[in-house]
Amino acid sequence: MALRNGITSMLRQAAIVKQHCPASRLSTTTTMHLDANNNDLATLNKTRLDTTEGKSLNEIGLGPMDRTKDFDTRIELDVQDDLTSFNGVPKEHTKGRTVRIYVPARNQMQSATNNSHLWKLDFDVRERWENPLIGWASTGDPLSNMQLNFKSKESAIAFAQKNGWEFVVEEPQPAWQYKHKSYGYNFSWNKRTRVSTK
Amino acid sequence: MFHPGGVHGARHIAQSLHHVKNAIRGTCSSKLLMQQKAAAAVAVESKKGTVTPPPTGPAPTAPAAPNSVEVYIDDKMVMVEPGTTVLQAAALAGVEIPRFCYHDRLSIAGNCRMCLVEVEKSVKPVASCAMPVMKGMRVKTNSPMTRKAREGVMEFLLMNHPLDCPICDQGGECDLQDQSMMFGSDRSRFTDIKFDGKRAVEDKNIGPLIKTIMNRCIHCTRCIRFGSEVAGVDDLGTTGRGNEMQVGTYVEKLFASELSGNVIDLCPVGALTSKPYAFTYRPWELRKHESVDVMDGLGSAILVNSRGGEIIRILPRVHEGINEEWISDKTRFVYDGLKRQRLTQPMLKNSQGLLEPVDWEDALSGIAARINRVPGQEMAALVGGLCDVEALTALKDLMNRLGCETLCTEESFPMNAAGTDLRSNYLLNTKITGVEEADLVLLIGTNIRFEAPVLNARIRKAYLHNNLRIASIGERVDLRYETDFLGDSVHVLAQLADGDHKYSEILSKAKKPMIIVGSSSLQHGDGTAVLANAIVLADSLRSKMSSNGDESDWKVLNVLHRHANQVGALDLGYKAGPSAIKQMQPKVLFMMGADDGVVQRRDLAGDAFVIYQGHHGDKGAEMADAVLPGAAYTEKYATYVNTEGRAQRGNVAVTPPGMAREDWKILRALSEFVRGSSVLPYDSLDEVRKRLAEIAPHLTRYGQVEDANYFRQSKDLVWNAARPGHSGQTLPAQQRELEDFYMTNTISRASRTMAKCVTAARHQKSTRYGL
Amino acid sequence: MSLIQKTLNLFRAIKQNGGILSSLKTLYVTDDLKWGTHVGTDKYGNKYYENNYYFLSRNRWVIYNPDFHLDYDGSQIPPEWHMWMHYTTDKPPTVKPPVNYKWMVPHQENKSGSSEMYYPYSTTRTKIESWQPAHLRTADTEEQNPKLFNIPQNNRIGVQ
Amino acid sequence: MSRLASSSSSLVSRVAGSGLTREVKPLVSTSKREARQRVLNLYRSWYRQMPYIMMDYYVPVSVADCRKRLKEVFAANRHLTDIRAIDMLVIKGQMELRETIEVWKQKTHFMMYFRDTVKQKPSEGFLSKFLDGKS
Amino acid sequence: MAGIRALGAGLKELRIHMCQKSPSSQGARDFMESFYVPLKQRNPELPILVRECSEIEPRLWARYGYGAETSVPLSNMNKESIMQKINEFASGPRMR
Repeated sequence: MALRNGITSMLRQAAIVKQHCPASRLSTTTTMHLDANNNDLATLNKTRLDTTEGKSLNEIGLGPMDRTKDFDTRIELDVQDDLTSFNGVPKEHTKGRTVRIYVPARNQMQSATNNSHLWKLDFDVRERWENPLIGWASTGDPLSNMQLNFKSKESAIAFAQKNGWEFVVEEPQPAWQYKHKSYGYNFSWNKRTRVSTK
Repeated sequence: MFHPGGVHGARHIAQSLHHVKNAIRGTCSSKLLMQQKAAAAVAVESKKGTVTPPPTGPAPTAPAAPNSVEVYIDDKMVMVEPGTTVLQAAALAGVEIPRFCYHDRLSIAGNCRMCLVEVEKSVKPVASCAMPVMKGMRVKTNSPMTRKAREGVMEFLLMNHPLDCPICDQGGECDLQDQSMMFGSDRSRFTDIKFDGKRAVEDKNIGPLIKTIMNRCIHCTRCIRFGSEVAGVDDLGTTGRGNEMQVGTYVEKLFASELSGNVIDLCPVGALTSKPYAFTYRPWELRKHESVDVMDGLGSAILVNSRGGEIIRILPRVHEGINEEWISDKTRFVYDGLKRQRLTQPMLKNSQGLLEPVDWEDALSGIAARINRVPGQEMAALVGGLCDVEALTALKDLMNRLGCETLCTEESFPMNAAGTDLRSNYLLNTKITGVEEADLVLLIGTNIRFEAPVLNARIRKAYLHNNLRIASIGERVDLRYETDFLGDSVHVLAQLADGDHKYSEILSKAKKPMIIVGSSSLQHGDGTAVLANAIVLADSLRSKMSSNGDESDWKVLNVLHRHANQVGALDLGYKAGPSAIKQMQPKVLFMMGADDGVVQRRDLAGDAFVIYQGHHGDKGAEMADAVLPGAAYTEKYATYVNTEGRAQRGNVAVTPPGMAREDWKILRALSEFVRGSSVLPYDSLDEVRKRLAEIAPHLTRYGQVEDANYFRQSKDLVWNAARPGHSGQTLPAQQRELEDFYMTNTISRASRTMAKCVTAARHQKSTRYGL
Repeated sequence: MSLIQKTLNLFRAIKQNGGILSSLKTLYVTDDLKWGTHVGTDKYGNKYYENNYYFLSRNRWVIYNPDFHLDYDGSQIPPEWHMWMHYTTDKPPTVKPPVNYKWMVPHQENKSGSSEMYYPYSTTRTKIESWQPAHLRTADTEEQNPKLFNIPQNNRIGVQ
Repeated sequence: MSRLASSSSSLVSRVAGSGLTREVKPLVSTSKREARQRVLNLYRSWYRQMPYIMMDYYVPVSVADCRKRLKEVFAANRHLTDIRAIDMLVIKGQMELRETIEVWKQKTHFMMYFRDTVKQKPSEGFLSKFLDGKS
Repeated sequence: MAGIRALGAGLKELRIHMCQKSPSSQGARDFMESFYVPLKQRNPELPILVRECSEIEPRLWARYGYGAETSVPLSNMNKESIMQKINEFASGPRMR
């Protein structure tokens, strides 16, 4: 049985909580039903025991996991990741959202270049309004307050794709071209670079 | 041209260099060091000194020079051109040396001494920004001596620097603050033994834009150099020496430059800060949105800072192809205009003929009812220069579906001959960067200083560094550099086109001449003649160049537009100029962002219904029967095409106020109300942009300039028709003086800051110092 | 306390309230029937009584102006009587009249639930100033006119 | 990277099932067959537990209703081809089942399974979104 | 030149998209060199929007009244057949 092969760690915890679930849980509820109802239920109960006879929670997929499984195996997938079907994010936050993937601009107020060597992913700005009571900004959108950092464009794109967001990639502009400069230009007689004011 | 493939290779090398750097810092194993050095050397050599940091770093790419010399920066070898400064060589190696006075785009001053580094076999530390490299030079940017030198410099700087970081607007983005954290001492030896306080300098009033707190000045002279080199305004300078040195304007006067705001960015400390931004927010509280400017035809790259649904400030972004890292004052300070005079709700005239607010459904159905009564041939549309391509597309599709073919822009452009068929006719064909290659620029009927300040700064840069020669035709204006004034009317241009002007010879000798026709000169009667003669002149120069064996396909003809998206409108096939509307006297006029007042009520049929869609209440809304509130440029995802023909994306910083909506969506919604099968076939931005590609595919090639050709065809069409006559009047510059610069469109007219600038410029003119 | 005394008190109360019918009315309106010294009457016609026979906190009470009928409310007691009612002072305003300063606003009852109730409103300037068509503009005080700063009620995005 | 590639990425694009084959780490299943087997097992478990669930919960639905709904819920993810996505859904389904038969859920939680059939939002057209300001 | 004539009033706008360099647009570029000027001279009021963009499939678009549009790819066509296409389009809308 394929299910014997075990389940992920997510299930492990659940299995640990109740290792002996079939016996304890099924019996109590059965009794309850017997008490509450007539003999028909006894038949039902029998059927139930029949169906579960010889089968533990393992069979119905709730048992502890088989740790012998080799998890180093790799499988080949010919499809893109798509988390949208089960990640629980409401549709309005996945469908029709466009993210922008770009290299952030250097802060022009400073000389240094930190925070401009990465790729950022941010969302289209939606639904901001002024709160009528105190004038603060309100929003109904949890995503456009978020920015994600990535080391490379490719990882940002992959992330956007598996979350089902449309994306726009803005390639960085060509870098500054080296220009020959010399301190002496300030003092050359025959050049317009000669400094007039200081 | 930026080539991704090349950069990837270079990036790989840069990353390997980066690893080497980390490895050296981490381990001191000499063997490892040797290996990695060798690896780095191989990697560098294979690229001949072309090293690009990852992914976009500021560090420049050096041209591969045959006679490059090797320099060792922290034991890493880089190959650089002789004469390169140590600081630039270090930048190539990916090492950023701390600096205050040095700036890539300004001349070398060498006065802050923060960039001191140790050079082997040199007794004293060396100011790396001014020191040229020598063969085999070994530079240590992180040695004890270097660190001690920096610490000493920092101590002297801080001795005379007030401790007002908590109330300083530069706090959080201050070079001095950051560098004192990184390189300064952990304690101060400064004791005020005479109890006379730190150095105190009187604050200067240099206008409504820049706030000065001169106590904080560290005398890096960046602002002075910016003024004299980039802006061409020698207003700023120093007085006194040593501790008594002061930066200022000598007499109290306005820093009268259209680029003055850039000194706020340049100032490494909080001495020059933005007056409108003063005491509002800290930089880390702001949300940053990269976008595109619409104040002039260049489409400068900007960074819009917002907080709480409000635009707090606008900063430039580096774009080598357009604005380098400067933006004009209008671009930088216009944002308060986005908060005033806004259209926030749809309005419709009631039975008394008065505009009153209505909701969207009523507005759209009311407008549709009027539109449905009028056949398409009696409708017209007029668009202004701030409309984005998406909205223009939606409007054109809608009007075409209704049977209307009269779609005009407010700005005129000669429609005879090839008109707007050929993009080369109306683009800045050599691109903005072409200015740096050109050796002669002929300006025709443009005050380029105010129509495109950043382009003018680039011309000035070429004037300083490349000995660019500049000639001008049209009204005489002060461009802040010397020009050969040829004359003030189209008559001179016609002579040049025929080759019988004394300047013709100089022009024909030029290897890379540029003719820049200002769109302001095309607005009046002689416009047709100006463009026709410019086309003929450009063509003759081109044929001369090709007969001289020049294979570079240098495009001589350039048109400089003043409006953000005039080119986009022409690309889509809008007719330039309102003359068609004036002829037909339409019964329904759809005005989108048309606020220059070129079409008045009297140009329309008596009972004409005027719809205005836009973001500001101005001339357009005043004459409208229905008002539809649209979004301004910071409030919509929009495409703008600059005067080079470069399509650029603007991004949303804040959502449109009140009931305002993105413009194309308004038209899309209206299309559901109007008659027939006019519903526009797009529901999302993506679909609109697919439609853009159907109309003109280059509109979705964001960030790129698509070459336009067929100059000869254009010239043939001009040549075969009769040469248009001209009145020979002076070609007027519409923005003559600084005060004309600030308020040119509906956003800047609503701005209080811009109004203050106008007042200040007028006042300055009235003083005895003048402008 | 004997039953006799209690009965006596009941009779006193009935007497003070003006007979059986009007006592029943008082009982209906106030859910209580008491007797005591009439200390004073305020400007709204509310009558204040005191009787130390009742234990503390029940020994001072108010019979509201009959015009209020069932619509009486604690906020109808003016501040000077409020002081006496809440034992801030033992001297009623009839004995020690309140000091009147010109900055004092006249007492007003709580209007909650009525058409005059207080609505909170934004005291901040709106971030966006709307353009108004010419006939809605007030030419001289365009800057000061708060109407220009507030986007009209139907225009709040948040309240859609 | 060719110029074409960079320019196409400049337009909004989303590649679904682009035919790229990649090596990934499996969650549990290593083949499509195995994943399918898991789904069937889960389905069977749910199907068989339905009468007992009905005993535990006083809810206004019948076993037949539940089984019909069960089928719908499973069919809704029929299109999935990513083994890992299928596995993840199976795991979540198992957790749901456990929570249900252990009566960790309450009546309302159980009825959540029927919610989207009860209250189906009409899909909004461009115009209604525009007029609502939700565009 | 053969086939160049005044195009009908039903045609409101012609758009020619082409690449500046690619071989598949060669015909369109030849068309511009030889036929554009006479065509424009015969139809001075008709917008013939020439929109160049690198690495695109050359295409001819025609717009008629009331927003009707039709288009045809011009890949590897020679200039004469492009001219012929234009004349076909001028005769009236033929929707895709």
